[in-house]
Amino acid sequence: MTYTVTAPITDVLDQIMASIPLFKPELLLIGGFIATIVSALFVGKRLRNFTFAVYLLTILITIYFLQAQLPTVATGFSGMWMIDPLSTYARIIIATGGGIIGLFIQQRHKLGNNGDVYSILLAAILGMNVLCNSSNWILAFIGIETVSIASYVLVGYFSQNKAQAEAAMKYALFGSVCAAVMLYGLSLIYGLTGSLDFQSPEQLQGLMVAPEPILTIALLFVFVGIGFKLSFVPFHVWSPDVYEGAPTAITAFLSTIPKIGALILFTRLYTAWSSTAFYFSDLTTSFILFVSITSMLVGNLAALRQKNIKRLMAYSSIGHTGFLLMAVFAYQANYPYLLFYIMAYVLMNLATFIFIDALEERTGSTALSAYAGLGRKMPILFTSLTVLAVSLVGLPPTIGFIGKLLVFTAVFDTYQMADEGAVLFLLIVGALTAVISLFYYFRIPFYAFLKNNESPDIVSSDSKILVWLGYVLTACVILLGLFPSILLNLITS
Amino acid sequence: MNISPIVASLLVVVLPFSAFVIQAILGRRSVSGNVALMAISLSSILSAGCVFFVVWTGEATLERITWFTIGTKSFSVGILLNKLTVFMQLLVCIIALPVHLYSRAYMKGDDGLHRYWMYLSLFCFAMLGLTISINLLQLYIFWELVGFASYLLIGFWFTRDAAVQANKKAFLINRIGDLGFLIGIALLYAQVGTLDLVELFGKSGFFSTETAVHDSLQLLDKNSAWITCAGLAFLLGAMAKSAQFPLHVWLPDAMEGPTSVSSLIHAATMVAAGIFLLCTVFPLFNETVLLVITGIGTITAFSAAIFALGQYDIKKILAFSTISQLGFMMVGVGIGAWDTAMLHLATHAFFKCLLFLCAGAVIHEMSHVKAHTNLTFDPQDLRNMGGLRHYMPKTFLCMLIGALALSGFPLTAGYLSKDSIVVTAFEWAASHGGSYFIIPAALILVSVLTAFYIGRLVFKTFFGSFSFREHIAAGKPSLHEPPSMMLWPMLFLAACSLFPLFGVQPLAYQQTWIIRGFHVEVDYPAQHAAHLFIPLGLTIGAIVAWTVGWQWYVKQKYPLRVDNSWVQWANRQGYLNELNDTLFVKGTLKLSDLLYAFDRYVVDGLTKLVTWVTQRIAVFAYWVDKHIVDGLVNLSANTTYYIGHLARHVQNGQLQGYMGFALTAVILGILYLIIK
Amino acid sequence: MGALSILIFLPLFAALLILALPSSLKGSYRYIALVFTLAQLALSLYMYQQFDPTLGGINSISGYQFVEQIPWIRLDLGQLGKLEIDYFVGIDGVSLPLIVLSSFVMLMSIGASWHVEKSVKGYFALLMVLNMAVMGIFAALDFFLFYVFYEVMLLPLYFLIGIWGGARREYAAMKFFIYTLLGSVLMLLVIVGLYFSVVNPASGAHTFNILLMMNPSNYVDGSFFGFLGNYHEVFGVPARLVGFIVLFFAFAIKVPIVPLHTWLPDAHVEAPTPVSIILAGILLKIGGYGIIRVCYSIFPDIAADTNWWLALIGVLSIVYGALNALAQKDLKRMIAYSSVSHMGFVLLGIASLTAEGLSGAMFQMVSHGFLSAALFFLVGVLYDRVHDRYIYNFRGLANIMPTYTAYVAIAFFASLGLPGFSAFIGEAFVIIGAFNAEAMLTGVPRWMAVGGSVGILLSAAYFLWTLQRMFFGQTRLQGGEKWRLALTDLDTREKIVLLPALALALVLGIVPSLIFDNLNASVIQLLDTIKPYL
Amino acid sequence: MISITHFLVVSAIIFCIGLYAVLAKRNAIMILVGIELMINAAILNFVAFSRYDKINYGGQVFALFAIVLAAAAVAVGLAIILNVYKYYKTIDPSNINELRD
Repeated sequence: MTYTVTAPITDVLDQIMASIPLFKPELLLIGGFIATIVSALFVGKRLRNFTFAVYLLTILITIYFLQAQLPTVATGFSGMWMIDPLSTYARIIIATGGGIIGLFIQQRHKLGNNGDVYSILLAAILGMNVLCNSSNWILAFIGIETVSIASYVLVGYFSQNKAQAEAAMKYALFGSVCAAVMLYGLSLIYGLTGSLDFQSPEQLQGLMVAPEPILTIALLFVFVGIGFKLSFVPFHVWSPDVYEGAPTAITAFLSTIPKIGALILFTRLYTAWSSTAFYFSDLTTSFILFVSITSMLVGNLAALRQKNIKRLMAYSSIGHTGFLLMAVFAYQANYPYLLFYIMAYVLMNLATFIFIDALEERTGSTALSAYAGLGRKMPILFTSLTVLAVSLVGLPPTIGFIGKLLVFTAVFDTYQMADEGAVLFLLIVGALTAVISLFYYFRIPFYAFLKNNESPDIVSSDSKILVWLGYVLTACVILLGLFPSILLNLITS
Repeated sequence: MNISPIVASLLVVVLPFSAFVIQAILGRRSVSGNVALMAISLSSILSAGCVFFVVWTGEATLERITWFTIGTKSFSVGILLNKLTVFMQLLVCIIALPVHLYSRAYMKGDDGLHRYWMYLSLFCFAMLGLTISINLLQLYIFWELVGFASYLLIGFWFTRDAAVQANKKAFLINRIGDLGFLIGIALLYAQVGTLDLVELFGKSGFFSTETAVHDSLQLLDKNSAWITCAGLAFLLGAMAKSAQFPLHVWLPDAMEGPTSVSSLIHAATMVAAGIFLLCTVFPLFNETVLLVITGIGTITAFSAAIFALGQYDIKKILAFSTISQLGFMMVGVGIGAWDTAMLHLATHAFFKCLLFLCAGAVIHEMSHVKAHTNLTFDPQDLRNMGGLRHYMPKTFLCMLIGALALSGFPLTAGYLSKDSIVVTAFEWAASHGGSYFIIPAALILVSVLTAFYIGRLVFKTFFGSFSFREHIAAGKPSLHEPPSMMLWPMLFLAACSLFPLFGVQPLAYQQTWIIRGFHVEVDYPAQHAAHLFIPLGLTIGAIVAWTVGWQWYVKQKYPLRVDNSWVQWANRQGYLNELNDTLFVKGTLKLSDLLYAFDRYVVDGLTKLVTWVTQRIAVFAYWVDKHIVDGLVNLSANTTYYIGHLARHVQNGQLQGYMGFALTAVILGILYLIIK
Repeated sequence: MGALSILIFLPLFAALLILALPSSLKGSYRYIALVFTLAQLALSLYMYQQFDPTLGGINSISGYQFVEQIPWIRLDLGQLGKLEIDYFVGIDGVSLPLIVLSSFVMLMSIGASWHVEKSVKGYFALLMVLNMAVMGIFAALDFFLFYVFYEVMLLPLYFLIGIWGGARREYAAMKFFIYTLLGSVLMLLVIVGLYFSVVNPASGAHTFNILLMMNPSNYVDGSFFGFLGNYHEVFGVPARLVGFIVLFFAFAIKVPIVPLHTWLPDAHVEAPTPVSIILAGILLKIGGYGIIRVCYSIFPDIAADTNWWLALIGVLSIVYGALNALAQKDLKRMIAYSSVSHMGFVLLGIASLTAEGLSGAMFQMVSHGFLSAALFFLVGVLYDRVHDRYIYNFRGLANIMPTYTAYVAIAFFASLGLPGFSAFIGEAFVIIGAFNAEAMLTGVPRWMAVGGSVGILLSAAYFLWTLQRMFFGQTRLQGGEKWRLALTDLDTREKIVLLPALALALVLGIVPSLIFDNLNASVIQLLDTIKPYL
Repeated sequence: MISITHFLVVSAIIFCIGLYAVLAKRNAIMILVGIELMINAAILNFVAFSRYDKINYGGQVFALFAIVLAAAAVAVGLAIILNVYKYYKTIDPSNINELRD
């Protein structure tokens, strides 16, 4: 911590006051949170969409504040709160994604007064922001828990059948256990270092001198918590079930937003810890290598056999997590490709889930086989879905390809620096899993176009806006694939 | 006429081609064959008048243009006119012309006649082009086109399975030779860096002594391994085209084509192309290669003659005799006296073509008989013929001349050429001495056998009594001379098969203008005795053979006159004859059958075997491809798939199972990290 | 927008137009496709006519023609350096013939797909997109651009085979896709590696420019693929060798070589006729083109070391493919395997590293381009009539389909290397080059050349055998009288499609200089870049 | 004199008990209890360690936050378990396995 007890209390107050502006977006979110609760309680009965309007408004203003914050690099609240472009961009992505998810929910769950779901969403976003902006374990834990609890609620919120309830339970219990384990690990780390800021020199020194066995336990326990949020192997087990069970809108949420915050946190953690030449650095590095490789393998291989599109997407997102970890591994003080891949990932997943949901609405099923022969019925939708599949595999001319390319570039650079076999292996696995992923992603066009089903029974749907949104996102996927500079220059500027 | 030889020779080549194109366009509308006929006759006139006489008396000329450039090397096409080429070209024309005439009558009424003329013109184009090519690549192109045309003509009656089989066989075996040729070309190119005949061997070919050895060849050792390989490769090409043992198997089958075609392509011209090629690249050959050539020639000549003895199919006999005569020419080249080879090539072209045409006439008539008297018999089988000279005397006459020429009786062209080869071979052997005498000895034996089997053919066909006399006696005059359209070409060729065409002196082959035209220096001394004895021996041998044949096939064995003072002697003679009979004739025939069987089942069987084995290998390769190569691919795919299946075992839906799995993983990790 | 860009993107416009038009006008789609492809052919011919044969190209930008270079992606990646991707196209003697060939074959395939009924719109749109991708591949000089086109090409093919294909189309389509992708993802890694090893002397940034990658002086010393001070090893294998092998692997799958060829027969047998035409006519050439343009030009040193193995693979493919063709009972499969054999000549020629061999290989590519296209079209003719391709089910077709038989015979003899047709020039010069290799000391022994020439013999064998089995003899048909009626002779459209191809085969066989003249400079230049390392 | 070690041992034991409950108990509520135990073990650690962190008592602060969050999590957990009971009429996790591969 950056100050001492000897400092007069007034300085502390001044400093806190000075830090308030840095906290503006989050304050706004808090305000929105309360506002939505209130509106859900009192206005929601009469004006169905009022809460949603408030929600959107909050999001928009937040985004505005955030982009105003872009250039700032500062720390506040005596070093607990830190702001840099990385976090700001991440938060913008989160907020935007949150907005889309909000729209998604609003479109799909019109019935009944479910205004307070928006407040929960806002809470989740808030938690995410906290994750992005802190290097302090307390805040990190608070953030994680906020996000988690919000997510539990979201999963359980609409539960109308066994599956959804079960999903909620599995998610909640598994999450809580992981959180508990992480907390225990944190306590150990605290004990070993006497510091709660993982970037602070005290903590690093503490870790350097710490006895290896205990340190091992501590680190792995901590990673458990993060692993649960990012759902990488071996903490991925919950995600297929939960993805399948949860309502599609919520699945879309789970597969994108919570990962971003956790990823940013992990990035900071990794960059802070892997910098030294001591045991814990080696441990962190080898851990991330191992996890990313296994995640890519397990995720893509397990997806081969899936018959349910949502499960399939769950495994695919596990694979993508592995790839994101690859990006984290190669992260060296320059974030463009990391952010770019995150954006690509969010974009692709949101669009995909929007279409999945639209199809679920029409066919009443999320089984791949239900798509048989629909390609001719809904050519545009399935063409877009195919484009998304191509992007998820990582083929040009889509944003997915650029993302992959950038990550490969970065990793290859590290390989060139430190001539390590493991890194090369990482690269090769990253490349080969793309081939494997082709198998299952192309099940979608395979069923839609190649399979023949003369009389597919489909009901017409009313949520047109959503599908159009999907088309727009798909267009972005291709556009940004052809001219990534638009986005990249934005990030790098 | 004042056309330059170059232009004229170009016209000679182009005319048949244009005929081919015209007929291809006209299609069924042109069945008369007038176009082809006109083209070939014009070619003949031009070739004789404006090319041959100019170049033969004057000196060689050439014309070439750059065809294309690869990298820095440029390949040229052009026309090379020297004695050899113009001679060959003229020969082709002179043979092709009568065959065209003959075909008009012979092929009349065949549906698909338009194709026949088309193919024939194509063949003439290719063959004529082959003769005057200046570049080995160009030569190769025409070489293969010739093979292609012959493929088409053999398979002319493509509904007959035998024909189709035959033409496939012919093309494939020729393809082997073509490969040899191609490899030879490639090797030569790799060693010397050019394929232009002039750059290789000098302007007027190798026979004008001053340019005999070309500088580009001087640079490299003629006896180097690669040059030997190249020579052998070229030999392989020649062997396939000229049906040399063991690649001769395609020629007998090729008789499935129309007889006129056989006479032109498979007797006179195309099969001679191999010899022509060898003469063209002659300077390339070193002692080794030459010896191989001689050996192969001898084996071919001998074996084919033996096979011919046992045949009953009239065309097969002629086919085998062709092979055997080609063997003679090979020997001629092999012993370095390629001029004798060319001489024999020329004379053989005439009389063998004649023989085929006559055979064609006979078959033609026989099948008429077959058509009229609804009998079923093979119109080509000797055993069904006999006594035909009463019905078709002119044909008989021509056939007789041809046969005499083939068996090398004096006053015929065959006498000159055959003697030239045998005598030179003898001289060659004399200079090398020792076991080399096998060669001339074999040749002499072969020529006796030749005389015998051709005599047999003549006797069996034209003497004795006709098998189906009673049917014809029934009044239908269905057996008569062929139409004049067929007769005239035969007579013409018969005339050409006599000595005057080649030299004023009927007995001295040195005096023939061909030999004097390309005078070759052979590096061994002349044996004047040989020039006397060998011809004599040959003639006597031939006569003996014919008499035996006469005895056997005409007189139906020895009519004994009891009231004759010669009886005892005759008896003894008879005993001798018995002896002779048992020993030689029967023996020879047995041997013939035996060897023919060998040829059928071993040599030809070998090709069949090769085909079979290749197919088996192919099937095996496909099996490997399907089950192993592709199998591996699918296996890896399935393995991946299965691993994916394994990865799902964790997902059993048990929450605590999940937790257990995750935490166990962590614990294991911790343990590993602590222990290691 | 230069002529080349127009050539590349013309089909894209066509695709968009087709997509824009309502399905009520579906009759017009094929005409649109036809018109655009014709325009494309005209344009490519114009380029051919404008082409200056004296310029070499290969590794000198000045040697390229119709060059267009526009900055596409510029990006500062911190200490990863600047990312520099251009839209950079141009053609030299190597790409010119292939571009003309492609536009020609495309025209053929449009002609072949005249009677497509099943979802016409998507069909022609995909065909046009494929067309664009192919053109792009042959024109691209920036590795990134090249890769983009390379991958974009896959998708239309997947659907063209998968939707309009035969019985086991899904299997074939996926197999094809996986095979190619397997090659290309690894290629991507090498591309990245090259990107880091090469610096654009002008801007000092890393670059994807292929031409800059060909110049050793642009390599960073000690970089992964660097020429100098390169200590990098992958599993004990020198990095540059690995890079070469990976790239070769990627393109070899396309060629295809034994044993990476098994996607080809399946793809061909299942694909509809027009797609088979494109597959055999264009896609296989991409492999050979890639080996020349990328592997040999960027890794000349490795090329000089490894050509013995490449030649061996080539010979293997020749013989193995021919043997397999001999064993086939399905006509289309036979021709597919014959492609394997014929493309083996390409590899052998390239590996011989002689002017004759290289030119022969290029010539063989072009000639095989439209000959195989014609062959597949001919198979399609038969298949359209009776929906059967089993060789033994047909006999004596010559009696009932004389014209068809004539065309088949010409095509067969042309592709078995009868002089006067293009295939002969190609194969003959590959063989000559291979023989010459020993004299040129490029390390390809002569027995390989002999082995290759055996392939010529075998090809004659299977073609003639098929001819004899299917077309000659007395007419006997599996389907009896029904077939006899169904088997009508060629109609005008089919003749129109076939004639140009066969005519071209003939013309090129007689006037090879049409191709060689534009080729020589490039071939010589390529050899000069490789010579120092021999 | 009770040293830090004792605290650690105790907390470790509690953690293991919690872990056991989480893994072994056939009742969702018991799992929640187990989670609570594990969290409390951690909290105990924090408090114990913060004794050596005289400057700003981070551990104690953390402990407070942890307690709050744990309470919230448990509340949500209970609600969800109730919801599950509504559908399954059981809260034995081993019977709740509709979602599986």
